[in-house]
Amino acid sequence: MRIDVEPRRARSLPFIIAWLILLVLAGVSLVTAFLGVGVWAPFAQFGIAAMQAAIVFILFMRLKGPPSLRWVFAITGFFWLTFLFGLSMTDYATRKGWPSSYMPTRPGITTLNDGP
Amino acid sequence: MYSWIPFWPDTAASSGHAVNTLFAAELALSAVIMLTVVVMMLHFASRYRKGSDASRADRVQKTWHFEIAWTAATLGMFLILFVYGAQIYVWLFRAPRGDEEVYVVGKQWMWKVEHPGGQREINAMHVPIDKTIRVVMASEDVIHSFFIPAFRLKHDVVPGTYETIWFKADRPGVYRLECTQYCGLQHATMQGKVVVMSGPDYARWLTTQGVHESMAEQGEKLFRAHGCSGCHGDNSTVHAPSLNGVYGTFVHLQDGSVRLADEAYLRDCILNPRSFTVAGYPPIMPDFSGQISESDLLKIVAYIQSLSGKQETRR
Amino acid sequence: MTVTTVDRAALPNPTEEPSYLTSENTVASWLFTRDHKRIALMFFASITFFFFIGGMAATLMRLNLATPQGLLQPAVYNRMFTMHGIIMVWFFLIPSIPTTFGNFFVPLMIGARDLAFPRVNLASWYVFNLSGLIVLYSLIMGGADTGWTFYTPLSTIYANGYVLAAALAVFVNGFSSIMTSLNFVVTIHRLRAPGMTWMRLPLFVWGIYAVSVVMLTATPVLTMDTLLLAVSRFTGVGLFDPQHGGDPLLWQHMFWFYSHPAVYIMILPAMGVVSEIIPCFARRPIFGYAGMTIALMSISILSFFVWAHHMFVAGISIYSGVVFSLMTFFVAVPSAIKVFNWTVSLHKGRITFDAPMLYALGFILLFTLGGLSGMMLATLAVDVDVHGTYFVVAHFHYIMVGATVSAFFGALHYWWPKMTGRMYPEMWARFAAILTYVGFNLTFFPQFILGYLGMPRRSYTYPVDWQVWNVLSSGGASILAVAYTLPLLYLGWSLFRGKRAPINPWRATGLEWITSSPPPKQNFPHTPIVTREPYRYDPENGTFVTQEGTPYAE
Amino acid sequence: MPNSAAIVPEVQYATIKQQGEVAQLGMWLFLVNETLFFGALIFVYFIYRTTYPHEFAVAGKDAVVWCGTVNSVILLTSSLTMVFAINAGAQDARRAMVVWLYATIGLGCAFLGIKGFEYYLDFQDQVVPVVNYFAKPGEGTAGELFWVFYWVATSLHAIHLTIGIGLLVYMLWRIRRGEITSVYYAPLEVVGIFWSFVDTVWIFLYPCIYLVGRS
Repeated sequence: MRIDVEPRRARSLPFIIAWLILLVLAGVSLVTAFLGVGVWAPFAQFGIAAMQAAIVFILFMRLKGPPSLRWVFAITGFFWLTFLFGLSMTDYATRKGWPSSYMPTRPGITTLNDGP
Repeated sequence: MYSWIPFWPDTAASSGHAVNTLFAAELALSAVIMLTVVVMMLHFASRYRKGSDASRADRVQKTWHFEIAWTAATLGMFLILFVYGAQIYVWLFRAPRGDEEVYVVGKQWMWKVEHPGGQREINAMHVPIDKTIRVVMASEDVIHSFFIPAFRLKHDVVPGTYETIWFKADRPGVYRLECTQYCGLQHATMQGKVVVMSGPDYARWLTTQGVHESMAEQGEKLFRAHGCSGCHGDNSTVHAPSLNGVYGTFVHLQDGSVRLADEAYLRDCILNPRSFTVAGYPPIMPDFSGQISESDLLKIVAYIQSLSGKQETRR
Repeated sequence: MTVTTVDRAALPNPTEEPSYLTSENTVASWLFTRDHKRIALMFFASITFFFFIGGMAATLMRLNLATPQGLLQPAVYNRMFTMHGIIMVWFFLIPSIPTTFGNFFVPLMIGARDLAFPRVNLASWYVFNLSGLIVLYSLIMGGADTGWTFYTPLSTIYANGYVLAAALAVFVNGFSSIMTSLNFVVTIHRLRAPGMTWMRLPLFVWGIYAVSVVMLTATPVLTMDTLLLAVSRFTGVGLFDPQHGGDPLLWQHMFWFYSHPAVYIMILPAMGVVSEIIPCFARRPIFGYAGMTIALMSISILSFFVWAHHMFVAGISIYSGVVFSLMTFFVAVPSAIKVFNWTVSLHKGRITFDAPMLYALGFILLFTLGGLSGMMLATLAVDVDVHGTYFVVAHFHYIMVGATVSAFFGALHYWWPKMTGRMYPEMWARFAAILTYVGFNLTFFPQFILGYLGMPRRSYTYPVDWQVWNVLSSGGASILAVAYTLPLLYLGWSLFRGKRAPINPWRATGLEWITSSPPPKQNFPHTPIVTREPYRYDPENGTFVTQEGTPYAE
Repeated sequence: MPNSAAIVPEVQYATIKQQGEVAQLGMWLFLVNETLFFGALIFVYFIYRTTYPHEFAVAGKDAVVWCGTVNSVILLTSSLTMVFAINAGAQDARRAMVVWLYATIGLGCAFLGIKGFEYYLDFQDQVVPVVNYFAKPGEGTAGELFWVFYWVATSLHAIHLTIGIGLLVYMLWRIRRGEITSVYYAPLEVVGIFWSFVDTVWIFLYPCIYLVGRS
């Protein structure tokens, strides 16, 4: 099916289908929370959230179609967030004294090394 | 080594000498670069001033050769500096076991220093020469920064955790001790002195401080008073991990992670035990956050350390 | 600069159309204007006001530090340096060049009639002044006492001053930055005149573009950070308080995620200004135009990779320190390229030393010195030593005041004829430029020495053996104060008595110089068509070609 | 079309088409900023959740999951009605456009209503930090961090949604004045982009708040 998001030519059906997919995804996300899949549940839930966001961005916010500059702008925010998350992880993942039990401290990282 | 230079601060520790050399190298490099820029600019400015009749023909057109050469040269120099600086940094901030330990608590607006033997000082720190001193620091309120200019050594003291640094002083004398992180009204007066003494002098100084209980002994009393010994004591029937010999070993936690039992870990365990449940033990320990002051905590930690026998006997 | 031959560029203005200054004269026509030029002037008034407020705080501080005993109460001193930092950073340096010269000249330089969203532009000014009122409230009530960095838990729990108001001012100020930068990015993308390709943009426009990208992506993180700070302080929840499980370093991470790029927010437009002035007064094309644009854009992205170099000793993991140190050296490379290019841009020129050029040359020297000290601070082990001392204070003043404010004054003199239609008195201006340079170095070079000796920053007192350096610094500051006040006087004078400015007094190539001085309300009588890259000066034959392609003899 | 004088482009634009396109670009650029704004909040959440997974699991159980889920459905639906409104406007179906806009406003208000009710339930559950808070066993001091995040995030989202509703009302007003027609409907598109973005924010907040510690 060709999806046209340009408002003058857009038909309703693709949007309704997208909306249904969004609702189903929300349901799946809800279910994962009660399944008891442990540490993987957040990954599933945020993965689903990302998919939902992609659908909303591309169809409902009409990212599809020209001008391509909108793609650049749409991605920039998320791209910059990876700087914030990624580079601060160099600290949080390895800082001693920060109770970071979620990310196991490897034995190699010690404070009691035997001197210079 | 650099004492002949005016405006050069005292240097009195191994860390200071390491940083000195690096700083001098950077100073020389900076001078060369600055001079290059100044000479180029002055030369061009006078030679090609409006009134001069120097030839303006054949301006440099191909820019990429110059730019790539210049970029590569700076990048190469920067990488050398980076490696050099990072090496010393890692060396400075990974504290070895140390011959002596000193405990420092920063609070608005003073440095409280406590020696393992129980000797206490305020805004002063006496240390022996040529010994590796391990400094364990805590803050009772805001962020402070522990700075000894003559040792070129500084570390912030963040509340909520222990920071550990070390030094090895090599020249007797009295040096400045400062706080370099703005910590409130009297930040400027949160200063003191570091007294580096010869071994015998230091021993004599320790004895003149009056008879004190050692930190570990004080810690043992607190250990009982807060009821820790009820579960962690030798005769306890409660299923709690024994603390004998735990300091400096690796502890396996319930969630599968492995932690080194250093001072910061012991502190976290006391204050927030649920996050550090040891594998195979029930999570029954109450948390003590907000109930024990930083200096008391240090004493309890010192006591637990003393149980491991890896530290020298106190006093 | 003397004009040897008479041509159209040197003729007085064609008088058919009233200028943007005189087209309407009511107060409402200013307060509700949508003209980017008027908004630029209104911003200019606002930031000049804050510059002098911040400057007064600095004066009090240097007065206090002239003697070890000091003059002010400790509490007053602490509040003064805090307010000096907050006002100078957010109310002068960050908005300075973009909101005034950016607002005024970006549309002119790209051949547009206005910015893309004029109402948003005006709103930005109002929001800026609202935040200014809040910061003035905080100042008048007694000021905040946390340092401009608002480190937690000092700022959330322990400080007594009007921290909430100051944080709120920073929060609101962020919206102004965002609105201004958003406008620039869209305008530069979409409203360029025919023929104005990216590689024909003047470097000032590139600088403003780069800075807008940084502002747009860094500011929201600070906005959220200050919001959380305000929530913590107002309600007492411990988001950054270790007693409640919070992490004080998280505040610092987010703060510096903004505030390190903020340093580039201050310096990038200044680089753009200098890249305009140098080719114009050296009468030759800029050396390595493409390299300059690449350097600007790479700085604007790399600036986000280096923030934790403010935290090397703050208790972050040492691995993190090593990573951020490496990144910091990378970001220094494009800056080094730029210094090299500016200097070589003097080669085989036909150089005149008018005031803008003096400011620009001063910029290069101060920026180089500031940059070299930055290289030392990027080196981990040296940072361990000098972090938190006056060495750092001297370093960032070299960049932020030495370089940026020099460029600001350079831009002010360079574009003054276009903005007001009047020439400034050249001799006074040269004198002020040289005085700035002397006063600045006298103020801040001793602080490098003080810092290496170990004087901690933000201290109201110091041991007596450091007094020599502090007196030198205070003495320099008084010279600097004169040098910064002088332009206010003679520029004010020139508004009424100055010589009428010709269309193109500097005989420069940009589009802003093809319209009358001051420009008409809609900038250009006709939409310009660009056929040339900028800076087509020819020192060999003494000619130049504007971006429209019109050749002129000197 | 009525009142065609209203759709002359502003001086800086060559055509009305360009003006519309630039307006949309401006909104997208504003969303860069919004993404980072909410992203920074989620960053704080991420740091604390990875640090205190158990405490967050205990604290998160008190979030009213049915409210969150119903609100998710409402917001996703409102994005759809918003798209229908724009499509109708572009295809010269003015009446449908107005109806769909009212539907969108209605859904937005429904969201806010449920949110308000949820706040009431939260107050009953004693999960309002500082004001009315009871720390359950096992959540330590970090449980409060979760709830601070909850209140900051949901109230910021609600503010954004309220602004969105305000913009929609403004659009209705402009439609009445005949400024938005099938010739020039860019303002409506701009508002639509904003509206769907607020929806997207909720998509990410939902797992952060309601799906913690359920199993």
